[in-house]
Amino acid sequence: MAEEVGEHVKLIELFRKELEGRFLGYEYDPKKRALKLLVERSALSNAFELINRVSDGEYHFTTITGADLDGDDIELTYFLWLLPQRLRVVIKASTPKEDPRVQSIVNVTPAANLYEREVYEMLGVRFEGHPKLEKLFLPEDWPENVHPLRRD
Amino acid sequence: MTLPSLLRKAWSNLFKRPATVQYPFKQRLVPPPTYRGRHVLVRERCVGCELCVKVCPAFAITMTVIEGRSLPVIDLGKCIFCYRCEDACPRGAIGRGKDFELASWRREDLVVR
Amino acid sequence: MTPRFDVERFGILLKPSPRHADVLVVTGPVTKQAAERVKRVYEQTPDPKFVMAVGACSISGGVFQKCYGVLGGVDKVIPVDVYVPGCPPRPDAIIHGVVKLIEKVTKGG
Amino acid sequence: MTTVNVIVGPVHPALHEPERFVFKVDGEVVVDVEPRIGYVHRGIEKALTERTFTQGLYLIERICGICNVAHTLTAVQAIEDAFGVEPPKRAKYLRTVVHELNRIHSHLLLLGVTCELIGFDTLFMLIWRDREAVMDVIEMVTGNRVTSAYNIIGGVRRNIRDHEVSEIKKVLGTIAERVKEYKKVFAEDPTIRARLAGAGRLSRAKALALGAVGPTARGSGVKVDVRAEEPYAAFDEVPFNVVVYEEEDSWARLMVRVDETLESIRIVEECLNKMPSGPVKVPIPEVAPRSSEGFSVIEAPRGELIHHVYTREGDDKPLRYRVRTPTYANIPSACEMLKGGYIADIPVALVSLDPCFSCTDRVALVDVGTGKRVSIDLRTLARRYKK
Repeated sequence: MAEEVGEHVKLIELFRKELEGRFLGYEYDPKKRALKLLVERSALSNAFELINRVSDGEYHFTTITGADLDGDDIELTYFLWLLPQRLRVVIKASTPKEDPRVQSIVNVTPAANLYEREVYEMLGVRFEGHPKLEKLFLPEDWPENVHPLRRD
Repeated sequence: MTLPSLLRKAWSNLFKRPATVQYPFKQRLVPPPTYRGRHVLVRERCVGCELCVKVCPAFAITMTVIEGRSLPVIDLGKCIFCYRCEDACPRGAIGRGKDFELASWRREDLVVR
Repeated sequence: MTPRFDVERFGILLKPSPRHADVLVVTGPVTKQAAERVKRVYEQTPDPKFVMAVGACSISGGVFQKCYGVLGGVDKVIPVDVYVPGCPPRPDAIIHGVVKLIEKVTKGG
Repeated sequence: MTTVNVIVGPVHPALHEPERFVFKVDGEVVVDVEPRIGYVHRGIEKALTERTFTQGLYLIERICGICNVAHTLTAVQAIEDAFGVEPPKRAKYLRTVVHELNRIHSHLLLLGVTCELIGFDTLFMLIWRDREAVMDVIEMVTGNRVTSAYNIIGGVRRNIRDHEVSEIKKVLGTIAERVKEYKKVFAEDPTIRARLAGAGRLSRAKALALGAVGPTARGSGVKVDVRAEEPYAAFDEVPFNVVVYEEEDSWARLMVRVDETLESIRIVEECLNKMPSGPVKVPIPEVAPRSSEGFSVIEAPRGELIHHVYTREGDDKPLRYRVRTPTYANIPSACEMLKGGYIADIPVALVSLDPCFSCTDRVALVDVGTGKRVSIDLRTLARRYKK
């Protein structure tokens, strides 16, 4: 168990060192072996580069959840599974509803392609640097700028 | 698979019971006792509390006035047979049934009252 | 069609196109996107034609009522001859529906 | 180089589900693939936020008819996570039993469909015959063949009885024997090997980068299985092997499923032997006891499935409900494995994913475009309802 506990501590240390002020906090659930990391939206692609580095590319990208909660922000949650560390990593970032823009991570993680498109479609978050940010699920005649999962 | 073993299989299968069920003309199928089929409503027990209406995930139950009392009516065309209503009913007025042969020519026939 | 439940016993065959078919079987809820297509397929089917709605979804929308993409039951779009409730119906219930349909056909429905 | 666009779908005999792929082909070789999904999208995630937790559970169950147990299991675990309640131990074991029974039937279904697709109808009939026995067991335990409505928040709905336990063991015993026989056929039969080996290649690196899940990843040598990595329900107490094949092709993906069926049978038997006594459900609050979020990841028959739920204190509906289904995660891999292959390999490669596009669009038991073509409808009927 000793070195397993070390893995999440190491990752937190790395995030703290590399992202400095853009790393906002963490939460660790030992029962589920899940590590939640909060980062600024401008640090997302750096965060994924770090993940890439620590796991040597051996990670499984699960999904992105976009959630329009009651506040002024849209919360994005990235789920990852690190194979060598055997660790569930949850990266959270939020973006204001007024100006929903974040960096795309497709160049680091190709698996994120469809999920970013979906979040864009459902919530209108623009992923900057995404190669093809188009509609995925909704019919072709769906009006622009209407995003079904927005609260307004 | 080798030819001899295939032939042996084919030969032995000749004497087995066919897998096809001769429903409905020669054989009736009886679902297990746990099966969720057409509901059985016991009118005497109903107190009209409408709990079943609230829990129904398919909005299939409506309260209708029958013989001067407000009683639940289940639209089988909407019902998804989850039996949530049976769980919710405090008086046991909605019971299990095994009847699954519910097909009908008319939409209006698909009700349990 | 499958080892245990076989409707080919009643002389029913699968056809690759609605133009070769007599009976249309609808098994899902009709979405707004699909409604127009369902109508078109119905028109393509030669007379006499019959429609079976199998399952709560195709009869009324079932659990999908009140979803934004769902129109409701198939009978809002095309006429239905036999309704088979259940979610999903047992295979034998579907066969029972088929038998009902055959009854209707022989009576000149 | 001139390429031709070949459009497959949304209604196509090889797909069984309404999706469209545009293949750019050069001669017989596929150069590029562009998927268009969403033909059966109807906004389940939105609808879920308008229903109470318990009502939503039945809608979640109908996201996918085949792996409905996996969906409800994930949902109840996610909601329990958000609520902060813990189900009793016996319920966890029962959930595992039904979950694995569901996996057995799902894998047998896919193996049968593949056999039919490559023209091996005898094996198709044999496998589906055995599948019926599994369906009967599921019906006996849960009350319905397909949509079992078994898992509820805080436990399971019904207890299991002793005679049911012995019946399950008896049925699974015969099925295990038969599946071993089929395994021999799948492994050695020259027609199956000739048709499947080498078709739809997906390298390990690509599988990782594109986020492949489930048997698709394990057929490419990626050892990911949520049951082993993040044990849920009773998997932390039931030992089993993670099946991995290194061949990276359609055949490997099928073999993963054959072996997993055997593993699942063992898991069910183990669970039944170890079944602890006690209650099967705990009372849960009607409304969310706290503002929180919960997520749950499980290994559905088709791969990793995740549900993510936000709750608000005092609200009986979820604030946001997110479902990411396995097939959705496998679409990029599907496109990748078709590239460079022959057009004739498309159906084989696609079916080896066990695609379930209804899941992807988050809708339920929907058939091909709702009654578009009789053939497909009856086939879907056979596939979906005759289970």
